[in-house]
Amino acid sequence: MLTNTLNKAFLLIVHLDADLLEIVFLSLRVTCVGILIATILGLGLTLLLEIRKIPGQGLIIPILNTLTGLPPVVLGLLLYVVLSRSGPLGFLGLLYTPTAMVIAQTILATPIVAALSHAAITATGQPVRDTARGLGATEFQALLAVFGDARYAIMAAVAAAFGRVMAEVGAVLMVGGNIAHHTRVMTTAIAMEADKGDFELAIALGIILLSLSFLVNAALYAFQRMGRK
Amino acid sequence: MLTNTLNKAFLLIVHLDADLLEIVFLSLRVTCVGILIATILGLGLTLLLEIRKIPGQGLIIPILNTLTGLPPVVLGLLLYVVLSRSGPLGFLGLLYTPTAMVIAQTILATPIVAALSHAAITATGQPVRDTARGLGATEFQALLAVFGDARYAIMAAVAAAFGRVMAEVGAVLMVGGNIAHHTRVMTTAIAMEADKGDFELAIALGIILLSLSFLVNAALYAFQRMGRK
Amino acid sequence: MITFHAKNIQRFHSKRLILDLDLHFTNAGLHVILGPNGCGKTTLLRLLALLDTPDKGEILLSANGNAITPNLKTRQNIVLVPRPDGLFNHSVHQNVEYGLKLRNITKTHRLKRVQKVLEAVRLTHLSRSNALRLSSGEKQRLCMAMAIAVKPDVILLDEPTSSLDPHNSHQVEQIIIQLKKENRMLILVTHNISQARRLADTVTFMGTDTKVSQNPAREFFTTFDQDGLDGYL
Amino acid sequence: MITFHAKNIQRFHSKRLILDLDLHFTNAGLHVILGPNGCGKTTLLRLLALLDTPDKGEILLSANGNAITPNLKTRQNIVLVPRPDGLFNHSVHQNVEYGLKLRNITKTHRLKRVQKVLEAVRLTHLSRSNALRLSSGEKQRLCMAMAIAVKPDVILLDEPTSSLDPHNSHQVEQIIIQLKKENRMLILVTHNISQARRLADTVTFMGTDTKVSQNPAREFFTTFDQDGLDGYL
Amino acid sequence: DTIKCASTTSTQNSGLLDYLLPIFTAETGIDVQVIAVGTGAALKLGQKGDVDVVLVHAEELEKQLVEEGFFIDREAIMYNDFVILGPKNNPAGITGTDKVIDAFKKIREAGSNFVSRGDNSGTNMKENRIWAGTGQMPDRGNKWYLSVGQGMAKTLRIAAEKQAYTISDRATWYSIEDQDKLDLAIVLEGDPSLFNQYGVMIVNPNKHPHVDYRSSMNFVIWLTSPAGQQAIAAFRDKLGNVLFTPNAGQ
Ligand SMILES: Nc1ncnc2c1ncn2[C@@H]1O[C@H](COP(=O)(O)OP(=O)(O)OP(=O)(O)O)[C@@H](O)[C@H]1O
Ligand SMILES: Nc1ncnc2c1ncn2[C@@H]1O[C@H](COP(=O)(O)OP(=O)(O)OP(=O)(O)O)[C@@H](O)[C@H]1O
Ligand SMILES: [Mg+2]
Ligand SMILES: [Mg+2]
Repeated sequence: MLTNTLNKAFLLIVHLDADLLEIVFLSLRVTCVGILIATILGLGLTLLLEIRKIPGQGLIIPILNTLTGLPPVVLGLLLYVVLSRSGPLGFLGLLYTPTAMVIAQTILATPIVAALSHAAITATGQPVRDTARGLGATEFQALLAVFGDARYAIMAAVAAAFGRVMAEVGAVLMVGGNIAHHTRVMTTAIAMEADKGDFELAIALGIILLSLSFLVNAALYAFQRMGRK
Repeated sequence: MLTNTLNKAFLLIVHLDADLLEIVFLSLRVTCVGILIATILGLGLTLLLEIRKIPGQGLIIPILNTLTGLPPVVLGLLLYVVLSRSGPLGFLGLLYTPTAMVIAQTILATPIVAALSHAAITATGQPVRDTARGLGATEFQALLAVFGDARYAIMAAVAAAFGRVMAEVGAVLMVGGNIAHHTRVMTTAIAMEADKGDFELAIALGIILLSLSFLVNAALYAFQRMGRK
Repeated sequence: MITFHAKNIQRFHSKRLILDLDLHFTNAGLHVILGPNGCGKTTLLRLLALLDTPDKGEILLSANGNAITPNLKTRQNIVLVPRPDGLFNHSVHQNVEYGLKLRNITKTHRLKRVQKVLEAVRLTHLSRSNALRLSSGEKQRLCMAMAIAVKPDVILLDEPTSSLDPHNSHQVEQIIIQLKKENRMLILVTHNISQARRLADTVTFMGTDTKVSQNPAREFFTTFDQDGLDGYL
Repeated sequence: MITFHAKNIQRFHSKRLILDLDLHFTNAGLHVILGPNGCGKTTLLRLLALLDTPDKGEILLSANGNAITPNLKTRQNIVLVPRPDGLFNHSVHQNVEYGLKLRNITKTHRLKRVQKVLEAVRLTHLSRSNALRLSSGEKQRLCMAMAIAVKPDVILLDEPTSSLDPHNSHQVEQIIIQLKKENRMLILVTHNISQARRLADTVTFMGTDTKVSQNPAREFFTTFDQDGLDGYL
Repeated sequence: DTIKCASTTSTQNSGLLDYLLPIFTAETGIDVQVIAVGTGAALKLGQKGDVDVVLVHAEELEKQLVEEGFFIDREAIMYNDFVILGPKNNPAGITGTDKVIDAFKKIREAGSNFVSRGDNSGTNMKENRIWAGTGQMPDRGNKWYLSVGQGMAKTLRIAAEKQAYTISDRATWYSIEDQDKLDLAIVLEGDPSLFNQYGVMIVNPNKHPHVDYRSSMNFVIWLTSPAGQQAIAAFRDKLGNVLFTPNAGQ
C-alpha cells in the first residue's frame, strides 16, 4: 500500500499536477512576499539600532530575541481577533485572504531576520566599523561597510527566516483558512489531505516542501561558511 | 467585547481553571520529556562527531543543519503513516498518544540541539581543546572540557529547541489528535477553541504559551550572553 | 600641519576612569606612545582619531594657530591604521580601494592609486585574494596600504608589528620611515622599546596611575631608567 | 630527561606542505625556535606536544638512550603552555586546578598547589575572578601558572610575550628563568630576538623553504648575519 | 479500560460528547478518547484500525462499509438536521419555503459565495448530494465556490467572513459561542432532505484484532439503551436548545 501511495505521489510531481503546482506556487508567493517585507523591516530595524542609541535600546534586542519565539498559533489567534469582521480592522476584509497570510509570515519572520543579523553584526562588526571610520567614513558609511562585510551572515538570517515561515502551519491556517485555489498552501494542504486520508497529494506536497526547505537550509549553511569566522 | 473576553481569560488564569492547568501541564510534560531525550541524543551526537572523524563526517553536519528546518507537518505526516495501525509500527498502537507527540517533538528538537551545540563548540572549541590536551588530557577529557566550557551555549541551544517545539502545532496535532484530557496541548487547544469561538480559553492559553516562550527565550538570551564572546 | 590638543580629557568604561590627561601633539614626525597594558593607549588613539568622544574635556585641532572644526574633511585627513582583525571580507584590492571611494575618487584614479600602493607594500601579487586569508605579516602590510592610499596628513598606528617576525616588522618599519620622509605626522603605540628608539621623535609615556610624561625621544631614552616609569621597563 | 627526535616529519595543510624536517631536542635548558611568520613554528610545537601527529615520519621520545612510548603518562610530562584565547570560561583558580585534576591529585593537595603557583605568578588576588575577564598580561601569567602547576619535565611555549608590555614580558621571563633553574627542558617560540638572546641555550632557525639550522645560542647570535637566514633579521 | 472514538466535529463542538461521556464513564468505568474529525476522516481512521469505534453521520456510506466488512454492529442513535446559512442580506434571495435544491440553484445563479467543508465529512457528502441534485457540481471555474477542508466551526467562520452561504448541522451552528458576531443567519431549514442521521459502529475486530470489542460494544449498548437515549434527549446547549433527537431502533 505504502509503496503504491508513494508511486502515485511521485506521478503527481512528475506530471506537474495542476492543483499541486497551484498550491506550491501560492506557498512560494506568500512566503517570498512575506520574507521580502520582513527583510526590509528587519534590516531597517537593525540599521536603526546601530545608527543611534535610541532610548530603550537595551530592551529592544532582548525583545526582538524573545519575539523570534512567538508561537505561530498565538499570532494566528491575535490576527484573527484583529482582522475578523467584528474586530478593529474587520472593515478591511483581510481575514482568510493571502494578504492575511503574508502579514502573519511577515510578523513571524521580521524578528528572526532582525535578531540574527544584529547578532552577526555585533559579533564581528566593531573592528570593521572602526576600520571604516578610521579611514574617514561617516557613521552611516561605516555602517554600510559593516553590513556589506556581514552580507553572508545576513543572507543566512534571511534563509533561516524563509525556512521557518515556509514550514509553518499554525498561523497560516488560522488566518488563511486553507481555501482551495485561494489560500491553500503546502503546509495547510498536507495537514488537511492527511486528515482526509488522501495521502498521494499529502506525500507529494511533503516531498516538495521537504526538498524546498532542505534547499533553503543548505543555502543557509553555505552562507554561514562563507562569512568571516 | 474584546476587553470583556480578556478579563474572562485572565480570570481563567488567576482561578487556575482545571482544564486550563491540565492542558498546560500536559504541554510542559510532553515538551520536557521530548527535550530531555533530544538533549541526550543531540549532545551524544555532537560528542560522537567530535571524538572521531567518522566516515561521512563531512555530510552529517550539513544534514543536521538541514534537518533543523524539517517542516513539522511533513514529520507529522511521516509519523502518521508509520504509526498508523496499518503502518509498519502500527502494532505499537502509539498514534494519538502523548508518546507519539513526544516522539515528534524529540525528532524536531534533536537536530536543533545537535546543530547549535556543534556550531558553538567548533566556533570556540579548538583553543580550549588544545589547552586541555596541552596539559595532558586525553582526547575524551579534552572534549569534556570543551563541553563544560561551552555550557552556556549548549543551554542556549536546548532553550532554543524547547521554545521551538513547545510553540509548534502541526506535528503534535497530526500525531496527537488533540484528544481532550489526553493529547490536548496548548497549541492544539488554542487552534480548536478559536474555531469554536471560545476565545476566553484560547486567549488564556495564548497568554500562558506566550509567557512561557518569552521566559524560555529570555533564558536563551541570557545564556548566550554568559558564554564566551 | 595639524596640531592636537587633548584638553583635560577623561574617558570612562563602565564607570571606571580609564583616561585622564591633557596632552599636545604638534609638528610632523613620529610620536611614540608607550605604557603598560591597560593604561589607555588604544583608548587615547581612538579619541585622537575622533572615533570616540571623551566623556569629559575635548580634542582641539588647529593648523598653525587657527582652530579647525573636526568636520568630515578634517577626519578624512586623520587616519587610524586598521587592525588586521578589522579587514573587510573582500579582496585585497577592494580593501585598499575603500578609503578612496569614501573620498569620491574616480574609478581610473582609484585603480592607479591602489596599484601604486600595493607595489609599495609588495602585495601586488595578492591583490585578488581575500584579505581574511592572508598571513599575519601580509595582513599588517595591507592595513598600512589602506591608510597610505588616502594620503592623510596624520596617521595613527596601534601596535602595527606585534606578533610579526623581525622581517615583517622591518618591512612595516620601512613603510613608516618612508611616511616620516614625506613629513606627515605619525602617532605610534608600541610595546617594542627598540622599535621606539629606532623611530621616535618624541615619546609620550602613560603610567597606569594616569600620570603622563612627554619628552623628546633622545631625552627620554637617555633618562628613562631614573624617573617614575613605575617599573615599566 | 626526555629527548625529542622529530624524525623526517612532514605536515600538510589542505595538501600544502607546511613542515618537512628532521630535528633533535636534547638536554635540559631553553631551546628557542625562531623563524618567519608562517614557517611552521606553531605546527612543530603542536607535534612535539603530541597534540597532532605528523603526516609523514614520527616523533621519537627517549630518556638517556631508552625509547619511551608516548603514552598518557609521557604526555602528561610534556606540557604546552595554553594560549590566552584558550583559557577556560571558569575562575582563575579552576583554570590552574584543571591540570592537577587530570593527574588525580587529591583536593587538599590541589588547593595547596594552586595557591603556591598563583603566588609565584602573583595572581592570588584574582583567584576567584573569571579567567576571560583578565587583562592581557594577567592572562599570559595565568597560562604559565597552569603549566607550572603540574611540574612537567618539558614545557613548550608559543610566543608567550607577544603584545605584552615590557613589564609584563619581564615578569613572564622571570618565571621562565625560574623554570630553567629547576633544570627542566623548555622549548620557546618567539619573534623577540633580544628575548631569545637573553634566554636561549640553543637556537633552532626555521626558514620558509623548510630549511632548518640548529646551533648553540652564542654561536647563532654571533654569526647570524652571514649564513642563509633569508633576510629574517 | 480506554477506547478511542473517531467522531464528527459536530458532536464534539456542540458539547454533546463532553456531556455524554462522563455519564457513560461513570456508569461503566470505560474511558472514551475522542478524535474529532470529519466523517470521512473518521471512517478512514476506522478502516485503518486507528480507533475502536466511530460516531458519524453518513448513513449510506456507513452501511456500505459494514457491507465491505470494515465495521460491524452499526446502530442508529440520533438525528438532527442540516440548515442552510447565509449572509443576513441574503443576496441569492433564498426564501424559507424553497426546496434545498432550488436554494442551491439560486446560489449558483446569483454567483453568491458558498463555503464547502470540502473534507468528505458527512455534511460535505450531504452538500455534494444536493449539488448533484441540481444537475451540476461546482468546479474550479466557480470562483464563488470556496472549498476549505476544515471542520464545521471554522467553515462557518469562513462563511461569515466571506459573506457566503454554507450548509451546517444545526448542532454546530448553535454551538458557536460568538454566533451573534458571525454575520450569518439560517435562510432555509425543515426540508425533509436536510434530515441528518447519526450512527455508531465498531471497527471489525477480525480485521483489527487490537480493537477492544467489549468496551466498544458497551459503548454502543449504552448509547442505544434508554439511559443513553434519555441522556441525549436531555442534552441542551448553553442557550437551552435541543440539538439532537434520539432515535435508536426506530
Ligand atoms: N570596551 C571596553 N569595556 C570595558 N573596559 C574597557 C573597554 N575597552 C578598554 N577597556 C579598559 O580600559 C583600559 C584601557 O584599555 P586600552 O585598550 O586603551 O589599554 P591599552 O593601553 O591599549 O592596553 P594594551 O597595551 O594591552 O593594548 C583597560 O583597563 C581595559 O580593560
Ligand atoms: N588549520 C590550518 N589550515 C590551513 N593552513 C594552516 C592551518 N594552520 C596553519 N596553517 C598554515 O601553515 C603554515 C604554518 O603555520 P604556523 O602557524 O605553524 O606558522 P608559524 O610559524 O607559527 O607562524 P607565526 O609566526 O605567524 O605564528 C602557515 O602558512 C599557515 O597559513
Ligand atoms: Mg591597545
Ligand atoms: Mg605561531
